Amino acid sequence: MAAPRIAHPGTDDYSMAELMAVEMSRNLAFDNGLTGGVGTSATIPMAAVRLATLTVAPDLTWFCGASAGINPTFSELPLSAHDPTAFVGAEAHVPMMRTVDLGMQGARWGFGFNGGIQVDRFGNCNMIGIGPYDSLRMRGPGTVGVIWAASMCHCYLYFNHHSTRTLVEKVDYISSPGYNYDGSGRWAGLKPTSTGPRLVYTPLCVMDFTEDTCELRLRSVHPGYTVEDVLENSGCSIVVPDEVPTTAPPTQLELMLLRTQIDRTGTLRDFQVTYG
Amino acid sequence: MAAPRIAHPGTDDYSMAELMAVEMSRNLAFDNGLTGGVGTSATIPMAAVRLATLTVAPDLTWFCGASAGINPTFSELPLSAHDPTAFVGAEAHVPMMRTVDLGMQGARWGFGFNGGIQVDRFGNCNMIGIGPYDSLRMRGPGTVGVIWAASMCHCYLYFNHHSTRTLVEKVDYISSPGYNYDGSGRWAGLKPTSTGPRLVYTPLCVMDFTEDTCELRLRSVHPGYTVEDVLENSGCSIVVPDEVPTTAPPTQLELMLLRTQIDRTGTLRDFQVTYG
Amino acid sequence: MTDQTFTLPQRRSKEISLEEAGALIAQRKRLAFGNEPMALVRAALRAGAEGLTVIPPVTTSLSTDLLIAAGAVESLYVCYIGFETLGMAPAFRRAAESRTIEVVEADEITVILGTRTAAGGMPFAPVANIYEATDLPRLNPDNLRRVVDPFTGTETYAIPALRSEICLIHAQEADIYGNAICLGSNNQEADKALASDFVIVQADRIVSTDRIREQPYRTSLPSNLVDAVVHAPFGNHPLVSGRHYQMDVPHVRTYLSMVKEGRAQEYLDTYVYGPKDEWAYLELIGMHDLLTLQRGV
Amino acid sequence: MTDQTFTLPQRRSKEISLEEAGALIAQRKRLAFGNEPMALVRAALRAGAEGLTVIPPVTTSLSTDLLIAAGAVESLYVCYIGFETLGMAPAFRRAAESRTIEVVEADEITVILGTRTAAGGMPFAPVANIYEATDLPRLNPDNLRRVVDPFTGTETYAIPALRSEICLIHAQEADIYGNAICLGSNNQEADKALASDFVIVQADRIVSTDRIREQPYRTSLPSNLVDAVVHAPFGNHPLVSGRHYQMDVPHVRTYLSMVKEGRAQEYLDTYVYGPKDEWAYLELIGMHDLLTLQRGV
Repeated sequence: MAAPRIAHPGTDDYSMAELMAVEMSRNLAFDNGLTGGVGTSATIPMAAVRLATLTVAPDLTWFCGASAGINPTFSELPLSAHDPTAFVGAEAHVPMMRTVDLGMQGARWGFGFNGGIQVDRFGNCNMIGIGPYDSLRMRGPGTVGVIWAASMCHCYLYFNHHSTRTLVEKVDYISSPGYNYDGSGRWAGLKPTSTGPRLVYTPLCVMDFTEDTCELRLRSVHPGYTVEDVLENSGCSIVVPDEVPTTAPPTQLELMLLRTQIDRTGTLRDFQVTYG
Repeated sequence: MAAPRIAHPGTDDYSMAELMAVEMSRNLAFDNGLTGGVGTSATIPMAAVRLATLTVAPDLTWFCGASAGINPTFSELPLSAHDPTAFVGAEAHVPMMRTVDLGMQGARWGFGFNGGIQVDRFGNCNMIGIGPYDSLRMRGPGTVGVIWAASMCHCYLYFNHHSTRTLVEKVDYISSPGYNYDGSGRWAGLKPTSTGPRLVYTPLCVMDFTEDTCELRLRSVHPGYTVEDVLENSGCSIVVPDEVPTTAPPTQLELMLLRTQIDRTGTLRDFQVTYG
Repeated sequence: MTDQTFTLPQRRSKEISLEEAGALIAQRKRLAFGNEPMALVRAALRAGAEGLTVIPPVTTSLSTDLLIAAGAVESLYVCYIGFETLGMAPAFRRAAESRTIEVVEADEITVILGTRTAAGGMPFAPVANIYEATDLPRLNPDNLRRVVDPFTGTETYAIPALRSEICLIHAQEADIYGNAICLGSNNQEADKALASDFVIVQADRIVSTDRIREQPYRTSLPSNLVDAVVHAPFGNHPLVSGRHYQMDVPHVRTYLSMVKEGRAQEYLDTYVYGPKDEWAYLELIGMHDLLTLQRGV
Repeated sequence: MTDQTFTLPQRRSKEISLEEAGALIAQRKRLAFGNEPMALVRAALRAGAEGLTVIPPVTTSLSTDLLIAAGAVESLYVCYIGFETLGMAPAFRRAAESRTIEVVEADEITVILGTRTAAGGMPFAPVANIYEATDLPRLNPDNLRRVVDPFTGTETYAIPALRSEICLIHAQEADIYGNAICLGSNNQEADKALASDFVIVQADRIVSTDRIREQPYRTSLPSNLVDAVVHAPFGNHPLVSGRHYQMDVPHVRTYLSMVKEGRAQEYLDTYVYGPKDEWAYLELIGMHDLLTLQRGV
């Protein structure tokens, strides 16, 4: 098994983590007016949501993980939403119980960023482990809040690593539900307001899901990489449209806002995302 | 029906409300180390609990009604625990939900001060109304937190008015449970840690309950009044021991603490309690 | 988004007029109070609210009693309604005794835990060992049922989730996006808001979001729990507003006397329907009395 | 009480030594963490704690992993255990894969709502429409059962109340009576405390009650929820303590490497069992490193 390689956008004007944050922020235009949140290992989503509130989604409300701030306005992006400095400049403190309230109510929680140790081509994620349950080859960190994918209106999936082990045909365990393996769409029995994953972000590309069968589909490939790079590093089939655009690089305004208001200490410039 | 008369301790050195507060405070020595609370119309109990923390019960923790303070240290006693100024100098803010938590857990809530529109000789209280339920002669204000008498370790009952209409043989409705009418003691089915009312304070006297059958018993009569005054103004039988002492007047220290640290504006000096 | 102008989009204000708020309330039937927001109550009455089911906070006084005095209440969750040492709630007492309103015989558990249960999206809450020996299960059979704990097999009581169609809350300070600070409260507001379909906050003062950010731990309602904000200076008169002004005790005593004397309509005509809006109400009370109430808070 | 001397009785201090705290923990088996109180974890290990069932906060890292590394954990509620971008929890991973600990496959609902349910004295909590399509009901049959809503007849899931015998919490400031301020947290502490038989708070600083009274809204744990207080300066090292000090990232990386390399015992001997007490631990880390961690918080 080769060591993971660092994803690089083919230019030093911005890092791949910055590109991912900027691209995530753009797609949050869809969520303007909604309430959302980020959880563990959310360095890039934290920056993305904060950027979106400045650009395309001024009416978006978000809670910043375990630091418990609503709409924080930190200028020094921490690595973790668990870091108390992520609370800086918040409008309110949200007790953990309130997050559970929103999750249980479902419709009040618009979106969240979820990850996992595996994702499959129907958007199901696994945080539990790999292998038979009584003899796991790899024990995952646990289901934590990704369960809310069953309840919130929709979710975004993101991975700091893109590989054949991360993107799989079928996850070993479902911690957060995506779509039914039979191609019929959203799993039955969940809240009707909860429509499943919208987009998947990795260090190589952005994916969405086909309208009919809800299978992974390539949406754009990041600068520096090709459709073949994506397919080669994926362990599942991905629908590839005739035209696959390159993910648009950050505009000057996006980069200016990101670097002067959100991430002055360059956390994302130094943040390594990988593939392979 | 004669108009209620103002209870007066036969001296102008202290008011009857001050005497009640001081006597209540002494008996809170029993509650040192416990957590307690006061609710609506609790002018006198508020002063009493605060005085007890200075004198006989330094380890008592209390929450001060709707103002939501724990161990407030106001020096200007408000009329109501609902008044935000009752929060002054608190150690913590206690959300209403926490009160319910303590009530539900039972054993964590040591004592409370309860009242009602009626109390009977077995310590049951009524906040609901008088008369048949489909044609109440008098509609009461509602059960509110007196329900916790079913759950907290024990409670104190207090009344700002002592009359044949307030002290009755049997309440029309039970909002807070005292003891069984058959003389067998505490009602069945409640939390085993919840032992029922300990003492009853009125503008004329202090009462407790007999050890065997848990019936109202005269414990002391306030200065200015006699055993006959109490019985004449009560609508229920009360056990009268051979010796009924006079409620001890406030000591100099008690009055000094009350007037200089708790009630500098003389709320209790002007507070009228009545009988008849 | 234009790179050249550096103009970022503005966040949408949720501020509406008190009259708009009144109209929104009048369109709904199941009303919850987070505390006792008097300006919204008056606005609702001016807008013709009627046939309401009211879920008050654990203790309520004039906000609920005034709605009853105006004949706008059909059904009421009664936990405590009264004026403590100032006396009973006269309109409530009369309406309940004459059975012109329906009463749900509630208590702190019904209201607080029922609201919490709705706020948390749960269908009901199991409750153990509280109601035995009281008359509440008999008087309140629709709200106290039995359920078996699937883990122990023990039977307990259950209370239902208590949702509302609209929730009204008084705040001392709010920004135009809905972040609100309620001072002198015991935090019933957030659960009440979460348990409601539509939330209106009236605020004594509208403040900047920068000021909200100075004390994020004091924000009682984050903006995402609030649908509309109304600027209502002295909006809780004649009741208390923590740290802002005292209860206007003489005014409240006047109300109590008038209703007891059968002059509720006169009070309503003078103080609710007479003034063309809330500014006229405040003129009626007068600057001298209002500013004097700010003493000693 | 003597009228002459004006001497009032003193309130009882709840302060105990870290060693006493360790002994109290070692006497119990069912342990909950309100956050990640490292000094108490080290004290518990020095006192020989073992056979523990651990209920961590929603996200946990070193506090739980170190207990596992030391072989003190028998059973663990797993919601999230890991070091986020620094890596997986190595002792947990090894123990879980080799099945030397029992895992309860939990999630935020199991832990937060289960704790809230216990805190509120309720036997269980009904939960609707969440677990379908996930593997959690299958992997966690003891904690997810079915119950019928007595008001609607609808079947929902139920989760049990999650109580503990002892609960450990890190605070930045506490007074000797137990009033405690937890900075940089999301308020899991109070429910965890209410759901426990015995609560120990370790505090970076012991402050006066007058200082607690300056900001009563910031008191995370009022004194009546706390049974014992331990003065533990830098007590959360090498983890973060909000507004007080940063995570000691190099130290944490050292821990992760050593455990991954099979040198867990060496880490434990050096940093837990080696130092005779917590002062010796702090000496080992050194004043330079500790005070430098106070930058930029």
